[in-house]
Amino acid sequence: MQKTILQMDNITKYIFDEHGQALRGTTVKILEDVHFDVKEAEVHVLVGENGAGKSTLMKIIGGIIPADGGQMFLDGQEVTFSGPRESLANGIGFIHQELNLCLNLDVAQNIFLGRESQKGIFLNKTEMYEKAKEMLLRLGFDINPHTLVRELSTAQQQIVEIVKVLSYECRVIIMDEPTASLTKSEIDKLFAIIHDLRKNGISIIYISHRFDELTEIGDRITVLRDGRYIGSVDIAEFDYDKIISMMVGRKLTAMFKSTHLVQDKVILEVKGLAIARNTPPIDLTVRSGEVVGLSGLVGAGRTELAKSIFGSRPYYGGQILYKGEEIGHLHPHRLIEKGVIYLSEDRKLEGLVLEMSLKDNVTLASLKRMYPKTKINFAREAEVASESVAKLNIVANSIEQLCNTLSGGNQQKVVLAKWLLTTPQLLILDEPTRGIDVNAKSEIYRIIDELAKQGVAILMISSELPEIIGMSDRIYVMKRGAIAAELTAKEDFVQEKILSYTL
Amino acid sequence: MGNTQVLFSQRIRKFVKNNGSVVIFLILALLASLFVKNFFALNNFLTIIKQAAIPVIACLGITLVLMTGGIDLSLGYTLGLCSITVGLFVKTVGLPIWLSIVLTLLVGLLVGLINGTLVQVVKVPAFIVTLGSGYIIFGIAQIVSSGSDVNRLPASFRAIGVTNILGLNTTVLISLVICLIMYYLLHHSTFGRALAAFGFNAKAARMSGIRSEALNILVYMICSFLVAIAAILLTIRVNCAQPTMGGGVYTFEVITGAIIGGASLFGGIGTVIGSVFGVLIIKVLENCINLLNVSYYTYQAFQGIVILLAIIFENVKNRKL
Amino acid sequence: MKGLKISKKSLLIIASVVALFFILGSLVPGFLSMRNLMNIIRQSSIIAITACAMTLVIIIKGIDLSVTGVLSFCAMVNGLLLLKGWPILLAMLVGLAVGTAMGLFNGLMVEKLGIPAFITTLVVGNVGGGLALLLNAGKSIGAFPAAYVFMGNGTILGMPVSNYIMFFFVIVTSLLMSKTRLGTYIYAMGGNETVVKQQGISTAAINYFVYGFSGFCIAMAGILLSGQLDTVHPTQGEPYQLDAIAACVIGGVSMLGGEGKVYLALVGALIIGVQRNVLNLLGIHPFYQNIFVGIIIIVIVAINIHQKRRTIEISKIF
Amino acid sequence: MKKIIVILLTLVVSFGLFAAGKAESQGPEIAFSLKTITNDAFQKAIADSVEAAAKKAGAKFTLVTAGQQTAVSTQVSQVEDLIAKGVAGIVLSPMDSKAVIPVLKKAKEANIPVVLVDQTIEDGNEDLYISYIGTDNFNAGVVAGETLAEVLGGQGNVLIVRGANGSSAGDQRVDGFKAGIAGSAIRVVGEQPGDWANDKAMQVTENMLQANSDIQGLFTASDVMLNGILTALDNAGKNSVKILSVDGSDDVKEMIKDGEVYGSMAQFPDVMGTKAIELLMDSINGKDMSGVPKYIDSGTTCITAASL
Repeated sequence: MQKTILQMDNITKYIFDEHGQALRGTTVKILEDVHFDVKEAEVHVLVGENGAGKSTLMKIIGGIIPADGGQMFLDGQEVTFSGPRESLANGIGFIHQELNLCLNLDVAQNIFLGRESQKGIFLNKTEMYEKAKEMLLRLGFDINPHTLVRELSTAQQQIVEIVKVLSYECRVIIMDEPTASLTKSEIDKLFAIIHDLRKNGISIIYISHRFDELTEIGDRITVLRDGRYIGSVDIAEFDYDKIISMMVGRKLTAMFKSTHLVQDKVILEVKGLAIARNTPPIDLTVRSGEVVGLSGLVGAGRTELAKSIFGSRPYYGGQILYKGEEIGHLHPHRLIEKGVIYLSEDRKLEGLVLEMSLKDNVTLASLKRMYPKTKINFAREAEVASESVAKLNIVANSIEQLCNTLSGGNQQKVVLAKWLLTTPQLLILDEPTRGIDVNAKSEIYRIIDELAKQGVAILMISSELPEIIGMSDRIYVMKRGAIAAELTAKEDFVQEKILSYTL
Repeated sequence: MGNTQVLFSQRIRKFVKNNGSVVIFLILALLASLFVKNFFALNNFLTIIKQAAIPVIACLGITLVLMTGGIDLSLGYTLGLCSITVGLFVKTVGLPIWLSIVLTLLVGLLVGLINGTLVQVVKVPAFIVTLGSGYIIFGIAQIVSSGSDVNRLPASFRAIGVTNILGLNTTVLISLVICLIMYYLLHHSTFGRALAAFGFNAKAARMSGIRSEALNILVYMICSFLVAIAAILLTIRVNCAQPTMGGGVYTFEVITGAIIGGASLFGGIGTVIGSVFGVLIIKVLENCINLLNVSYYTYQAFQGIVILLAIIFENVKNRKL
Repeated sequence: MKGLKISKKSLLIIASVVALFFILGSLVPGFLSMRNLMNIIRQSSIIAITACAMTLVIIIKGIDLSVTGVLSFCAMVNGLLLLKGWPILLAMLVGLAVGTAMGLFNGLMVEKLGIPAFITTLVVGNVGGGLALLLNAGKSIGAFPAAYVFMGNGTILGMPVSNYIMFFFVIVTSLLMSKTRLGTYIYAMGGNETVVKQQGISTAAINYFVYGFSGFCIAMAGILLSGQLDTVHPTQGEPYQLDAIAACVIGGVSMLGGEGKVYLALVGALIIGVQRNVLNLLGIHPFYQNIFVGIIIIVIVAINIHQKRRTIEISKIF
Repeated sequence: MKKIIVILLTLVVSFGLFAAGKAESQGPEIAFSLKTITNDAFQKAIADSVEAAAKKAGAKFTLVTAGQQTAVSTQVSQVEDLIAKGVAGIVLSPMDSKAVIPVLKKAKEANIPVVLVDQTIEDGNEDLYISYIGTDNFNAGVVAGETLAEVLGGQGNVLIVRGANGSSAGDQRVDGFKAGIAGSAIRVVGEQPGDWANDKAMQVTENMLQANSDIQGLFTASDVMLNGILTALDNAGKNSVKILSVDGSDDVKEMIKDGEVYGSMAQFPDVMGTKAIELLMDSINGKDMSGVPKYIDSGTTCITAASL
């Protein structure tokens, strides 16, 4: 029985801003009473749907964000990390999905950044580069430590990250989907490394969606769901369906009412669209009055697909037909005129102008239509804004309130209001209910259904399976930049099934 | 009753917050009237207005640019170029006045087009583009002038700027009209709204169907266009066209005006009233300096400090927000 | 691999400089005369020293537009103190301190208030310019101690003293950038600020150092210039703002930060020096020179940025 | 990177072209260095006369101008370059009375004769140049002062629009003017720098007029600021103000004819040019210059409507 190195109890974290601080007055919990522990020399795999809270939990361990509740023990001592450096000092290394390297520096410089060995006031380069070289070699990689990291392949960059972390004599290493961007052979190499790391008594927390990998390297599996701890299973009694069911145990609430009817007029038709040079062609159709769900893991290419359709991202071959007319590469303003809109997953960066008032945001996308003579009619504007506020029951002290002072749910409603004002006929919704509370969610569902009823075609991207299942008439599942499956029959709308396609 | 008073005081606070420059101006004017001999005189006020009229036009231009989050360091040199251009056309070449003016305005537009394109399309930082283009424009101006300035311009041409209509000369009136147009554009038209949105969050603005690319270039063109107008009027005012008019000092003065007027360096924020009073503040300061017969250099250093305070103040204010 | 690449880059630049020299030598009367070459390097020393610091500033994605003003002001302070009979070193120290202080102030505005570097430096530069004029009512001062003038104008073993100082600055800065932690951090900050923060390195400290150092170098350049002229003129900094930036840009310092070598900036300074010198020898008007430099800056930066954007887009692909 | 190299090479080539274009040489080369000939009719006049005289003397002529009024260091490096180039002689109009001294020393080492025109340098450096040919600025000021005193009947208020601070010529003229009105009851009620620029001059005039509306006379250090000043006075409805200026450019003659300006202290650029070249050629041809006076007054006369 190995001894436990790291233990976390009742960890709670509210939805937080870029500084890791809980948003004012939010009730949305990303983590709730999560338990998690790591034993010596084990590979502990952490699984869960998108938004289950895996990354957040790791960020807390890594000291990047503080927990709002609960304790963390290291070798039985209670610890709190004020920053990544401190957790590193305590022997916990974090290898992020998006690599944290200075592309303009060379390998050795990156490895030793912040603790370069010195001779007098100067760097002791010879020593640094030799050290770096032998470290790389020890992992069986012959990378010249003088190479600029920019010139390395993603895999090699990852190796550099690993070496960097190892050079801190870490006992626990967090790997957040390390294989996401690796080729098969590179993955094998990585696994080899993981194996002998473990041999040397180093524990690894491994986040992954690829079940085939789990059995290969994992010792234990812990499942998170909706920010809650569901349970841990030894790899010995690993059972695919069991894990899946643990992951998707979310019950379908009654908040979905489908009152709309699919018409057979095709609104959007995507033919053989490649969202990147190295991805297979995608075919997809959305009909009038139809809600089409687009499921898949984060990074499966759902957002890229949406943005390619909305003309804010280049694509590589294929056609995008809107009502039978090619709309590829059109500027958003032309698309909006035609009635195509895209509700971004990132409402702060692409959805709202936070510094402007609710009213201004609501009318922003309709300026041209509302005031063809460019003269703003303020009375009319106020009217329109108030109507939207009423229609979507947005909670705000006045239509003049600045959006950065609204709650997430209301911000999202404002964005929605903005788009509805343009009287769209094709709605592309990217994570329309991310990070907003339950009531707001159900209202947004109501609105979507309402729109579909009016004959609007809706393509809804979502990571929440219940949402997808509850709302959609048809479901596409994306995986690594391609359509992995299309589910048409309602009886196929089962969380386990969908999830298994995404993994 | 008390209620309404509360509202009133709120309204005042709001006004002060949004029109800081107006308040500063009033205070300044009051102090000057009290302590500076000869300041409080209708004539002096008229002089200040006349002196402010032209920079105001340029200042409104730079205000737009600042609202996009950019800057135009070539402004002063564009002024010089347009000045000599109009002078040459009107007197040396002897083109009809209307034509000379049109051509000069086109020169302005062209400069703006080039600056804007480099900023928007090639994505070169605005301060680099305009720093470089400033030197280029200055050089070109000197070359076309071939060393000699054009003075004693035809009366018919000068009439455009110096004719007096009820005590105010046409320059001031033109400037007023431009202020009104800009006020409409910025505060009552979709252009202003789009500009603000673009300045705050270019990405969201683009995604909301604002033609950010065109807008950004257009703004630089409007700026240089206004500068060209300012150049023509200034040329008329001093009755002499010379490439050395304006220059870096002028650019700085105009930017100062805009920033004192509350325009934000980070884009999005900027008002016509603010910028107008920003310039008036500068001109009142200059006026006092001269009335008190103080060395001009005191003021030059002073001006820099004023703008620093303005920036810090604005920044702190936004922090609180 | 990396080493090779860099040397190739610098080789190309240096090669073209050599080419420049020979073509010019053959075409421009008196260009290759010893005295003229001495002139060029002495005149370039001012540009080179400012470019030294400018390189660092640009590497951390900043810019310093305060050259003109700070250069004049610090020289004026130093000059007035000299005329008051202060010992040369002491007067210089004060001048340098003033420059450093103004630089630090820039750093403060950038770090604490997040004000764009180009604005705060522009403003501080203007304040400096104003003060330089104010200090002596716009009049120039001169007739400094011989030793001081020697620093600007004298030669040791045939090379101008200014250039010993210039080389000292360039070498020290190069060492700083390539051989010390601080240097590494400065590059790192230009490359990926978050990583630097995560490593617990204070980006604030880096900002203060870089802008402070910039102020220091500018002051040094100003003092050196007043030594060369045996005069402090309140607007003597005029030509050096553009030249300093041009030197960096020509020397291949990337406006996007993270890249640039000090010694290449020196080469850039020499190219500018040569350009001005030649056009003077040919009696070509300075306006053409400025047009020229202006175009070069814009074009090179544009190309540089264009290439970067392409590579970024490619790396973005799914 | 390659592209940058391409640029550098084009740079090289373009120099080549410049050079090729300029590569012609005959006779001794004489260069004239001054601040700028833009917007300064008087400076231009000097330049033209120097050039004409040089050509007549069969010399090759090069004109170098520093560009901006303020770019003192540019002028210095330009002269350094001329010395390096090995010109036969230099005509210099110093932008700063001190800054050029070191470079003049270098010229002396290189045995390149120098003649100063229009502006001189600090006293005590007479060994650095053959002679200084220029208007006696102080005297010009005095005459202007006396003339104005006479016109105004020995009493009244006057304004002064100076040149740029730090310009010796400008200061001397103003000092002279003050000396000229000394003894009369004329008071100087306002004095501001116009920086040799019309717009600046206009603004300070306007503001000074606000401070004291009761003005009979105005003195400006140069014709180049008259346009601005006249407009300012005109706007203030003060057409009766008697204006005296310095330079006597062609423009001002017009103005005097039209009665807008009372008079201007004419300087004689032609004299400066011809005399300077004459001296230079002499010393180039090995004449002994020790006898030449260190200061040659190119003369001034007061142009008024009467004298035209």
